[in-house]
Amino acid sequence: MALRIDYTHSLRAYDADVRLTVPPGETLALVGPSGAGKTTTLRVVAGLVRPDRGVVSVDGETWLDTVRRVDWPPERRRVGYLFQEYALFPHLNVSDNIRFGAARETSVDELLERFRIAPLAKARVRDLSGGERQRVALARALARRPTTLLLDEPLSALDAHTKVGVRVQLHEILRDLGLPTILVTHDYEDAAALADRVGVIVDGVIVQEGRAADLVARPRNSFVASLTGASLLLGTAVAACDGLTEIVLDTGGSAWSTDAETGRVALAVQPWEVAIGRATPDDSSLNHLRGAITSIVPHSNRARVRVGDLVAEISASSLERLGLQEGDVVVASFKATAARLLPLGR
Amino acid sequence: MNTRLATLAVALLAGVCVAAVASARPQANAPLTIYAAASLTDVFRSFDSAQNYSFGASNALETQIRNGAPADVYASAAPLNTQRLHRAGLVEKPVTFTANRLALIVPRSNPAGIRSIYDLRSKPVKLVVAGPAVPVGGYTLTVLRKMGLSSVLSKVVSRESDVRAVTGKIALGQGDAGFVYVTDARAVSDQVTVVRVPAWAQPRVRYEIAVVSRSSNKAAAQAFITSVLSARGQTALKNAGFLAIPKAPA
Amino acid sequence: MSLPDGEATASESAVWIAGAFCSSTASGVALAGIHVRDAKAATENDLAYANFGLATSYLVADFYSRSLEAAKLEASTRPALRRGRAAATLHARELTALLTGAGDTPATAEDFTFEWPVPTFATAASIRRTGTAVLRASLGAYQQAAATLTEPTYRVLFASLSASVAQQVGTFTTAGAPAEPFPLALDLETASAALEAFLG
Amino acid sequence: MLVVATGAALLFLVLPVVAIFARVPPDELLAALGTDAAKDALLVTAETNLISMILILLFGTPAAYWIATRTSRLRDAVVTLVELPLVLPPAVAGIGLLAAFGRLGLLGGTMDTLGIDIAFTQVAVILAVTFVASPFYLRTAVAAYEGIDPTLPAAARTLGAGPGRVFARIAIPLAGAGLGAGAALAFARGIGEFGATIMFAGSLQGTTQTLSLAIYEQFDLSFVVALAISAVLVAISGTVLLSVKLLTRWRSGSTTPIPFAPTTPTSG
Repeated sequence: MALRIDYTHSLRAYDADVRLTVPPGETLALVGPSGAGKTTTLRVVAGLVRPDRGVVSVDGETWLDTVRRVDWPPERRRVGYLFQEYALFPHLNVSDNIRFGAARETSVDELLERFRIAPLAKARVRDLSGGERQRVALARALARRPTTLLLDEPLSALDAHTKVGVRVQLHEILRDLGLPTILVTHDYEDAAALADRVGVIVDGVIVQEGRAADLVARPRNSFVASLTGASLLLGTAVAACDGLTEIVLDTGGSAWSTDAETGRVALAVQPWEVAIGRATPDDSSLNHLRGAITSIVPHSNRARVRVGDLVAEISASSLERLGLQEGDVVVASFKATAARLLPLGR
Repeated sequence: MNTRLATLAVALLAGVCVAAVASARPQANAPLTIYAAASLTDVFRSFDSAQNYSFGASNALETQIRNGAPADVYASAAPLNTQRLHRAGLVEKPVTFTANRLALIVPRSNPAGIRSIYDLRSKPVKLVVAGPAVPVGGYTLTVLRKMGLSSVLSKVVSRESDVRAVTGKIALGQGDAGFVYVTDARAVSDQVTVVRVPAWAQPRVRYEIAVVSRSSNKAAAQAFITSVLSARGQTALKNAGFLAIPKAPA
Repeated sequence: MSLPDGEATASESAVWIAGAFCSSTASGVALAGIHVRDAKAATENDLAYANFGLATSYLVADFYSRSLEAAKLEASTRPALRRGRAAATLHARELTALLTGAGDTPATAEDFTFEWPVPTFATAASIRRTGTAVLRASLGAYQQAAATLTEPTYRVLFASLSASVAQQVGTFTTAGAPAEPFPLALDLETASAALEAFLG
Repeated sequence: MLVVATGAALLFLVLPVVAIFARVPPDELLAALGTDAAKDALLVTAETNLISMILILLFGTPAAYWIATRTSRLRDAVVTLVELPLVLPPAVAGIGLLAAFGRLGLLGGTMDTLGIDIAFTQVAVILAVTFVASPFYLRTAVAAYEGIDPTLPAAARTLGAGPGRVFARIAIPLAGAGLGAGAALAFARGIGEFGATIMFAGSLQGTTQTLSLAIYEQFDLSFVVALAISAVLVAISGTVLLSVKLLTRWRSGSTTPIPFAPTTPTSG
């Protein structure tokens, strides 16, 4: 049931060149800036876009092979495509929407029950909430008994409040289905929460692919790092002694990392690795940056405090304890082991 | 903003009034507006191109004059229209200024193979005539009645609004045969063949012309009529195939 | 209508003409008696013949006038020509009455411009030839009408017209000329085509 | 000052229409409608325009969809071609039809050999009406199809619907109101057609004389009948205009994507 994709396609701004394999039961998240070729990849799999060259196959069934001139039209490819704004048919009610592509053996009522939208069966699409729309769209896609799932920004159309709840439900659904799934999002957190593996795509090329945690731990370049939420401090690696590399920061001062790098580098540190204190703590962290707090943003049950280029994630309680306000001058500290050095330009 | 709009509107209004006054004030050589029967289109234009002409079916022009059309001279292809307007006081004393004859024209290709008028009865034919209210339409009915051929009217495929429309339909080969004046036939002689209507069956075609009572330029209008009746006018008409002014009937 | 003075002339043709003449006057007189009362039953075809007859009558009258002016025929024929013209004019008046009775507006002499070929009245022979041709054509039509029209009074009128024209044909057949067979009845179309050349 | 100007404009536009009804007492108008000329014209107009509308809808609906789904360059070229008859004065349309379908026209010969003779027949009227009215429908239909959110047909395809089913079950229902408005506009233009018809089909009561042609002929014969027929035309066109307004207002609610949550436009 594995989904294999290998295509090249020249777009206006760049030439996409994507190779992906999604084993059955696994969900791959494609993350990247808008216009990076995320949706194009979904459309190539669904047959809505015909790439210049490429092969798409699911469980050995070849849907596209430009060399052997195989190109199944979308209606023949058993794909479950969840569009970004769900693309529900406004002139049909909920059950008719689901019944539209339903396979013979599908029981629409069973789907309505499963997605808890049975009472909405006769409702007009325009009267549904965001969350309800998403469930209807999913039910509609699954009614076709697809062999692969393609989700385009499934959560971006939801307001922050419903998003968290829906994300948990979606994760469960994807796990139960056991279909090879590609999920497109611009939000790394959603990717990490929903997918087994994450592929970072920039200008049509997969820059790095791997488990969510690996990308955080060993980002291939500064872009991947910042994408995973790390703060970046630019500087030049000057000297290294007994396992520590000193980086002279462009903004002045120095920082140390356990990574070995030379030349222009970007120092990446994850928010949860950064501590905030009124004064320099006397713990083992080597790096201390004094600066004024420029913003404090609540982040589910934690808080993100920005000091200069650094973003720290601290618990709500410590925020209270320190009584931090925007504009207070504080010291942000982090250990050398938490500082990753990424050569610039690679 | 409002003041500018207001001045614009006033200027516009003034312009309109000036134009209206100008047209009302009689100017010596201002072109006359002449309402004339469609069959006079070519001859009048070549005879006196200085005037403004409105050619059409005499009955349509009559109705327009009845509804106050700004004409100076009215020339109709049948006394009926001019006399009616005269009785209504809308035109002054009409005078006969020429005559015409009817002819049956068929396209050069002659799809229906019409050689004589009587063929209309014996052969299937798409006959095009002018409407009964149009002078040439009325004359057509007279000819058919005189020749005992009124049954042929069942073969009419279209009643046109004026004689030029009939001529056009036949010249373009759409219709098989059509009744028009001999003068119209002459104008499209390269596209149609003429089948003579026997002289004994010809209707009494009298063209009449008159000054329109409401004309703001009666002197010029009368001068035009005089020129039409003059030798120069009559020669122009004769050259176009019109007949001499018949003596008043005994 | 006063009786003609019956000048008898010695020449044989004169006698021949005189004979032809008497009966035509007689028929002429009889003619006047027939008044058409009930014209409504007349069909279009009846009226078509009447219209045609009217035109030919004017044509014939005009022919006689010009023949008289040309004075190419023997003096003795002049009375016959005058009588012929009178008969034609009478026919025209009768047909006009007939048509008016039927609600038609008949043509008048002014409506016709007769176009005789130039040499027609130049010689006696051509006058006789044209005369015979014109009369035979109209006679043909009249006979057809007399035989086929629907309205009885029209048939009777055309019968007498035929008789009258038949005599006039005699006017132009000189003695000794091969007697042409009596003209057959002509339908309106053929008759009309025959006279069209002269009717302008 | 503005009020005066608009007042004058409105008066000028409304007066002729009102005059048609006001000038002659209604019972006379109704009586005049009873005349053969009016009844025949009404029948001819109904028959010819009904068939024309069927032709326009039958061919126009898929054609407009084809145009709407082409690449922009090709689409623009075809649309301009389609809109050409719109700008042609009717008389020119008449000449064009004669030049193409007349007996001496381009197809005249072939039609003759095939034994088809449409001169002065209702077929000619239908051709004329269809020629002048179809652009109104096509243009509006293309716009209606383009108003559909493109992800909807794409979604339908991924749900297993072939192009045909997408056209029938998604495109037409969603563009429905627009198509209806287009049809109404075409119908209004069709019944008012005069120039092309009188030139190409001629005017014979009972066969080719439509309402507008009847008005023209009755204009001299009987002004009241002409008025009566004009009143009928005004009534028909009025209702059509009203339906177009209603349809377009209803349409704007149904095809555009339903804006419900703040969305961050991301694509690609």
